[in-house]
Amino acid sequence: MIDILALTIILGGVFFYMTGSIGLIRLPDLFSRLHALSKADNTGLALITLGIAMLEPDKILIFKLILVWLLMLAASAISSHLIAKHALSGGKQDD
Amino acid sequence: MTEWLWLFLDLTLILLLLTLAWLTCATHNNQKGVTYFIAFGLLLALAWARLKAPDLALAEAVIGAGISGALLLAAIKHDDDAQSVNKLPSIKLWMVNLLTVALATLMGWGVWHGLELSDGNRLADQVLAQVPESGVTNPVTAVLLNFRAYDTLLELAVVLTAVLAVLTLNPMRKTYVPAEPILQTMLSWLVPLLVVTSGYLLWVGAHAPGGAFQAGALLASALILLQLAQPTAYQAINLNWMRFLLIVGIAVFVSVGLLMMFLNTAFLGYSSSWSGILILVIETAATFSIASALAIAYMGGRPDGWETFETSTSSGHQGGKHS
Amino acid sequence: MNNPMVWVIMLPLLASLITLAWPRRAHWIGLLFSVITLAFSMVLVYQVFNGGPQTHELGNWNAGLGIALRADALSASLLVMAMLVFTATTFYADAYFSDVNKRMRFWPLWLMLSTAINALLLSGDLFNLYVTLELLGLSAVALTALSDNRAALQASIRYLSIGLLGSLVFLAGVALIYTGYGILDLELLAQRIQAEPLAQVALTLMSAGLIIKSALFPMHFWLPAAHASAPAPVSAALSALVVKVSLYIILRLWIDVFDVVITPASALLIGILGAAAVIWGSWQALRAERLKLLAAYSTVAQLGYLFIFIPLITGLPEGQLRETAFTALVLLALTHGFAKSALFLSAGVVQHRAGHDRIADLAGTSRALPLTTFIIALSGVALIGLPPSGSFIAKWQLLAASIHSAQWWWIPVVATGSILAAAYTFRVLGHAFGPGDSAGKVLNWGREEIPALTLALFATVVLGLGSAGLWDFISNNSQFIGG
Amino acid sequence: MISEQLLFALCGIGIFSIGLRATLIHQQLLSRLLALNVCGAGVFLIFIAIAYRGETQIADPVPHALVLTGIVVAVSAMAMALALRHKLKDLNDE
Repeated sequence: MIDILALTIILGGVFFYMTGSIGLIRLPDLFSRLHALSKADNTGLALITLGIAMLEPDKILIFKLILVWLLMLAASAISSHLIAKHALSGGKQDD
Repeated sequence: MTEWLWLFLDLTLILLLLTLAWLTCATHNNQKGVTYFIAFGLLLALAWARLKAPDLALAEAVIGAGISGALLLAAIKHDDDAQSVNKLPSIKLWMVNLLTVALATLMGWGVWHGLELSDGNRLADQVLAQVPESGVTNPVTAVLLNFRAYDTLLELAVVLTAVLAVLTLNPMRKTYVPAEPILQTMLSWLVPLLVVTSGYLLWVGAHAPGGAFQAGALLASALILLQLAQPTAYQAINLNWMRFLLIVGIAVFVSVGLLMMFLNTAFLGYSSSWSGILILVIETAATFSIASALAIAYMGGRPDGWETFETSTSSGHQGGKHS
Repeated sequence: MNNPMVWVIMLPLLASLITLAWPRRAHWIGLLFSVITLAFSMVLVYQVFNGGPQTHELGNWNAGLGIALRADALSASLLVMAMLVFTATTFYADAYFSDVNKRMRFWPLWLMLSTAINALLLSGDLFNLYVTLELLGLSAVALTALSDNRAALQASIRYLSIGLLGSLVFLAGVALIYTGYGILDLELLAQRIQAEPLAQVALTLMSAGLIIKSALFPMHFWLPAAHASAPAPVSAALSALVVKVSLYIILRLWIDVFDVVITPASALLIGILGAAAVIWGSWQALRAERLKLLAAYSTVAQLGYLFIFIPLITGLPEGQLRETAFTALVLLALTHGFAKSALFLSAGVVQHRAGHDRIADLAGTSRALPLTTFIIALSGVALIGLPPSGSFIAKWQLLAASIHSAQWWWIPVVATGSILAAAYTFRVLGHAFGPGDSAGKVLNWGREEIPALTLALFATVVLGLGSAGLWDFISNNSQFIGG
Repeated sequence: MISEQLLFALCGIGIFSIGLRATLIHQQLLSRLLALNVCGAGVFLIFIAIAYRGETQIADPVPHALVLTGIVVAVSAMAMALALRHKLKDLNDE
C-alpha cells in the first residue's frame, strides 16, 4: 500500500520536473523561464525526496535525503536570484 | 519486465550521453559548448552510478563537471562572442570521418571480441580477495592507495606539474566585483559545511565511496566560493604556506614510501598492521595538496610576490656569463 | 639504499619539491640531485650487467595485482644515456637562464621532466605507462612555454593537444587489453597474448597514440615548431629524450610484448613510415633557415632510422643476427641522444652570442666561437654516421641486416638520408667558417660549452670505441631476444 | 539480450569517436579541449562498462581506480591548457 502511495508521489515529482523543463524550452524570456524552472523543479524534487523517504527504512539515509533537499532549495533560490539580478543590471537576456 | 525497464532506462541514458557529447563537440560557440560539457559531465556521473561506480560518480560530479566547469567558465568569461570559424576543406573532412568510423568499427570489434575472450572477472577476484590485507575496506581506495599506490603518487605529480605551469604562466586574475550580500550570507554557512563534508569524505573513503580526490576537490570548491565572495581574501595568503600545501601531498607520500622501503624492502610496502593509518596520513596530505592545486588553477595564476621575493631578498646567483 | 630503480625516480621528484620549496638554492639542489641520480642509474646498469634483468615489485604486491618496476639492458642503457644528457644539460641550464624568475620557474619543472623520463623507462605496467606519458607530456609543454613569446606559446598549445590526443588513443588500447585479458602488467601480458583480433586492434591503437607522440612521419608536424621554439636546454631534452622514450614504448610493445601479433605487413608499414621520415626530415633540415629548426627536422629524420629497424628485426630469425640488429638500434638511439642534445646546446650558445640562429648569417662563428663550432661539427659527424661515431657502426649494421633479411630496399633510403645529413651539416659549417665580421675576441663559454662538448664526445668517441662493451651488455641481458 | 557491458562499452566507443572527430576537425583551442575531454570520457566509459559485473556482484575496482586517476589527470591537463590560452590571449592583446 505504502509502495503505491510512494510511487504515485514520485511520479508526481517527475511530472513537475517535466513541466519545468518544458517551461525552460517554451517560455519566451529569461525571467519566466527562471520562474518556471525554480518553482517546478523545487516542487518536483520535494515530491521525489518524499517518495524515496517513504520507501527507505534507514533513518540516517532519510536524514541525508532531507539535507540534500534543503541544500538544493537554498542553491536554486540563490542562483535564481543571482541570475535574475545580473540580468536586470544589464546582462544579456538571451541564451 | 524489470529487465526491459532497465534496458529502456539504459538506452535513454546512452542516447542522452551521445547527444550531449555530439552537441558539446559540434558547436562553435564557446559558451554553449561549455554548458553542454557540464551537462554531459553530470549525466556521466549518472552513468557511473548506474554502473555501480559510486566513487567515480562523486569524483565526476565534483571534479569532472564541477571544477572543470568552473575552470572553463572562468576562462571564457572575457571571450568575444564572435568566433572565426575556418572550415576544413571537404576532402579533409571526409578523410577524418572515414578514419573515425573505421576506428570506431575496429574498436567495437575489439571490445566484442574482448568480452567473449574474458572470463568477466579480470583482476576483480584477485583484488577483492586481498582487500582485507590492505588496511581499508573500500576496494577502490585499496587499489588507489595500496595496490597501485605508485600510480596515485605519479598522478599527484601530474597535478603539481599542471599547477606549476599555471603559476609560471600568468599572474592571478583580478577582475572580481564584490559579491551580492545574499551570496555572502549563504557562503557563511555553506563554506563550513563544505569543509566538514570534505573531512567526512576523506574519512569515509576507507570503507565507503569517497577519498582524497573527492575530498580535495570539495575543499577546493569551498576555497573557490570563498574567493568569489571575498576577492581580497587571498591577498593576505602566506606564500610559504602555499608552497607547503602544494608539495605536502607528494612529500608525505614519498617519505612513507621510502621509509617502508627501508623497513620492508619494497617501496610503498606498508607493514600490514600500520597500513590503515599510513593510508589515512597519505590521503590527508594529498587532500590538502589537491585542494590548493585546484584552487590555484581556478585563480588562474600566481599571487603577488610569488616570484619576486628572490630578487628582493638576495642578489643571489648571477647569470654567470656575459662577463 | 637497496634499490636504484626506486631512487632514480624518487630523487628527481624529491628534488623538484625541494626546488619549489627553496627556490633560492634551486640550482645547487638541481645539480646535486642529478649527479646522484646519474650515479644510481650507473649502479642499476651494473646490477643488470651482473644479475640480468631486474624487477622491483612496488608495495610487495605481486605484479598482476600491483605495479612492478623493471629494468633490462635496453631500459638501463637508455636510462644512463638519459641521465648523462640530463646532467650535462642541467650544468648548461644553470648558466643559460640569466633571468632570476625564469630560473625559478625552470627548476621544478625540469626535475619533474627527469622524473617522468626515468619513471617511464622503468615502468612495467600499461596503465602506469599512461600516467608517466601524461607527466612527461605536461612537464615538457610547461618547459616549452618558458620562452614566453607568441611562437613558443602557440607551439606548446599545439604540442599539448597533440600529446593529450596521443595518450588518450594509447589509453583506449589499454582499455581493450584490459577488456580481453584482464592484465596490465607487461610481462604477464607477453605470456598471455595471442595473435587474435583483440590484440591486433589494441596494438594498433596503442601504436597510433605513441606514433603521434614520437612524431613519426605523417604525425611529425607538431615537432619542429615545439622543439625549435623552446629554450635551448629544453629543446635538447625534448629532442634527445622525450620523443625517444615514446619510441622506447613502441619498441617494447612491438618487439617484446606483442611479438606474436606482428605481421610482416605491419612491420613493413612502420618501416616505410620511418623511411619517409628519413627522407622528408633530412630534406626539410637541409632547407631550414634556422639552426634550431634544422636540428628539430634532423630529429624527425633520425627517429625514422630507428623505425626502419623494426621490420628488419622482426624479419630476422632469432639468434645472432637479430641480436646484432637490435644492439645496433640501441646504439643508434644512444648516439642520436648525445649528438642531438650537443647540437641544441651549441645552437643555444650561438643564439645567445649572436642574438639569432639564422644559418645564413652565421659567418665568422668559427672564429668567435671555435669550441662551439667544433661541437657542431662533432655532432654532425654523429648525425651523418661517419667513423668513429656510434652511428657509423649502427648504420653499418643496419645495412648488413637489410642484406641478411633480404630487404635491400632500405639501403638507398639510408644512403640518401646520410648524404642529406652530410649536406645539411656542411651547409652549417660552411656558413660558420665563412669570412665574416667576427667582431670581438675569441670567446670560450666554458660553463655552457663543456657540457655540450662532453655530450658530443660521448656520441662520437665513447660510443664508437666502446660499442663492443655495449654489444656484450645488450645481447646478454635483454628480455627481447631471450638471450 | 545484449549485456550491459557491451551496451555501455559501445556507447563509450561512440563518445570516443565523436570526441576524436571533433579534436581533428576543430582548430580553435577551447573547442578542441572540450572535444579531447569528451574523447577521454569515452575511454573512461569503456573501462567502467567492462568493470560492471551485474546487479548482484561488486564491480571490478581496478578500472574504477584507473578512471579516477584519469579524471584527475584530465582536469590537470585542462587547467594547464587554459592557462596557456590565457597567456596567449594576453600576448595577442598587447
